[in-house]
Amino acid sequence: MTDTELRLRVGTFEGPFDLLLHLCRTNEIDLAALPVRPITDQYLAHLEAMEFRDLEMAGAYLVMAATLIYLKSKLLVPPDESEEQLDDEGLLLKQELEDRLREYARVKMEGAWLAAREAEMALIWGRPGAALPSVEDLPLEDLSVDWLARMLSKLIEEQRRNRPREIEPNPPSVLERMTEILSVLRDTWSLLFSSLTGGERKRSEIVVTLLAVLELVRQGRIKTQQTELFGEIVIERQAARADGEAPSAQAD
Amino acid sequence: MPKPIDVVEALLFASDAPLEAERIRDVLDLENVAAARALVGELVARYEAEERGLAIMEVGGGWRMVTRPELAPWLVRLARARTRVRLSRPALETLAIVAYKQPVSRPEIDAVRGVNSEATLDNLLERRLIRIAGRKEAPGRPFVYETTREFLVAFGLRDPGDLPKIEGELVIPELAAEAATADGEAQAQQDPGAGGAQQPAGS
Amino acid sequence: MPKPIDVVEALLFASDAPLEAERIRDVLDLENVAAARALVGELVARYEAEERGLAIMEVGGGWRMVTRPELAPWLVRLARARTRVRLSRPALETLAIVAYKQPVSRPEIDAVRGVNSEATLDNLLERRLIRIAGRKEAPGRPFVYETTREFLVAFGLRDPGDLPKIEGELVIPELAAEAATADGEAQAQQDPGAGGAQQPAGS
Repeated sequence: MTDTELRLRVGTFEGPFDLLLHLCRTNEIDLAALPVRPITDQYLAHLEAMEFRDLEMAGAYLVMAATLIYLKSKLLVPPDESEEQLDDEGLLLKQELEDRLREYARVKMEGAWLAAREAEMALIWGRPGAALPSVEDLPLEDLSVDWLARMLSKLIEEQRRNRPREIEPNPPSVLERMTEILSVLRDTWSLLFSSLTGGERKRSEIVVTLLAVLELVRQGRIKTQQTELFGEIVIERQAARADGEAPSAQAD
Repeated sequence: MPKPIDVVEALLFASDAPLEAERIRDVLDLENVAAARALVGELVARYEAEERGLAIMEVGGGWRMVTRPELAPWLVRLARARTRVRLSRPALETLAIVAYKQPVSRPEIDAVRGVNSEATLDNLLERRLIRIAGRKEAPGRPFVYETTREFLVAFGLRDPGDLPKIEGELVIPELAAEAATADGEAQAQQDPGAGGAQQPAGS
Repeated sequence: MPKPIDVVEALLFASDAPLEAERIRDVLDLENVAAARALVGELVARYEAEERGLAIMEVGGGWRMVTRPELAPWLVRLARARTRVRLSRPALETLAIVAYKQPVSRPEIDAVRGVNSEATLDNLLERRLIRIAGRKEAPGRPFVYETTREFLVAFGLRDPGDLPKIEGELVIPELAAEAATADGEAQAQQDPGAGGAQQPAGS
């Protein structure tokens, strides 16, 4: 066991699933029958020994740790060393964890296949660029500069009719983002935090969105909760009744 | 009058992207695509029989003329040949998710990997192995990604359907070896992966 | 073990510049340059005897693999098939802005069109009708785009100055903070997409 531990600490992992998968492999655990208690203990032990590339990566591992601990807390008493019993919710969580773990295992295999393929392809060379006749001798097909000219005229004409358009400042302010979230929530009961930032590539956008969500929670206009396993935040419209109960983010 | 098969050879040589049967038919004024396929087939057979320096490979919906893999050592020595940077493991995993689940959004990819995939996706986009396929009709309308033709070419695939099915309980090969002392069940399960990785380069 | 002549064939194929005898000697570890010349000579003779689609040509102090001159008409047809592009309306609109206003940045193009032009620009970049010309010294340092030589060829222009003269001037709106003070009416322009979106979808 100490030997295994030592080997574990040297390894590098691509994320919490990768680590979990490694623990399962080295202990020959069936992914369809995850023993919660030992796997949680090992995961945590390993986490202590790890160094993280950055905060975000550390966060991903911690979310998994939280999930495992939560799952462990769901084990029914009295605890029998050999048998683990979970309540219904715990079973569902465990099921999802196992599913995701299996899916990740498959992705890892697919990645390995691609790597092997990449290595094979590295052995062959194609032509460095096209050897087709220089395109300038080619007769035109169905492109015409007149189209370009017409397009431009149309744009100029539009500009004459309309006043210059106001350009949306970039990135949006917290206030704008708040309005946006509320307007989305008018049509739907709940939405995922990740989906609010999913299309955005800029970190500043995510920060603005997070601030907007926090402010809306503070104002009691929305509530957030973590129903999903790995830290997904669900945002919900706050019921119209204005009671004193403070909306809270329940993330364990 | 040049023979059609020689014309096809020249077309394959001159083209920098895989050449489709459709295009060969157009250029050669052939009756149908089947005739184009037949011509290419004849050329492929000729190249295989002669076994010289070059080969023709079906990839990305068409055919490409390439050097034979056995000649790689000399081509590496040709100083002008570019060196290729291999993809990192996170990049390969992310690419696998896109390839198998396309079109797929970043939140979905993040969920499978358990970590943020933004930087990795940017890298794959930059290499043109994936591209934005549109937006998902979900709150926030996130971008969805799909693989490109360059992806097919880079990995020597005819089309995305060429990706092997990887199913069931998997045992990572190197760890399977480690665990070999155990019971026979783990042994039996290492096959799907190993089989996938050992597929021939795609004739 | 591959034959040296086949290695030379692969080297010529993969090289992007004429390959000198000297280099062939190095790569193949030949005794001297004469041996390299002899090898290439053998390959040239083989190609000439077979008279297929390709040929080896001595040029610029080295050798190149080329297509046979007689096959030029088919290569022209292939090239023409490749450049024949049917551009969508948004693509033409965007291309017109780049052509007449180059170098121009995406925020500027977006401002003129009133819609996001990212996908359209990607499309034009992919078709090599435009390229990134650098970055603009403005907040965010956005890329600026210009048309390419391929653009000129595709549209039959000698240079960008050849574009038809248009009455009036397309105004690139001032971006970001400076513009905000302009006039109070800006608020009323709530529907920036209208101009772009109302064009008929057809043709």
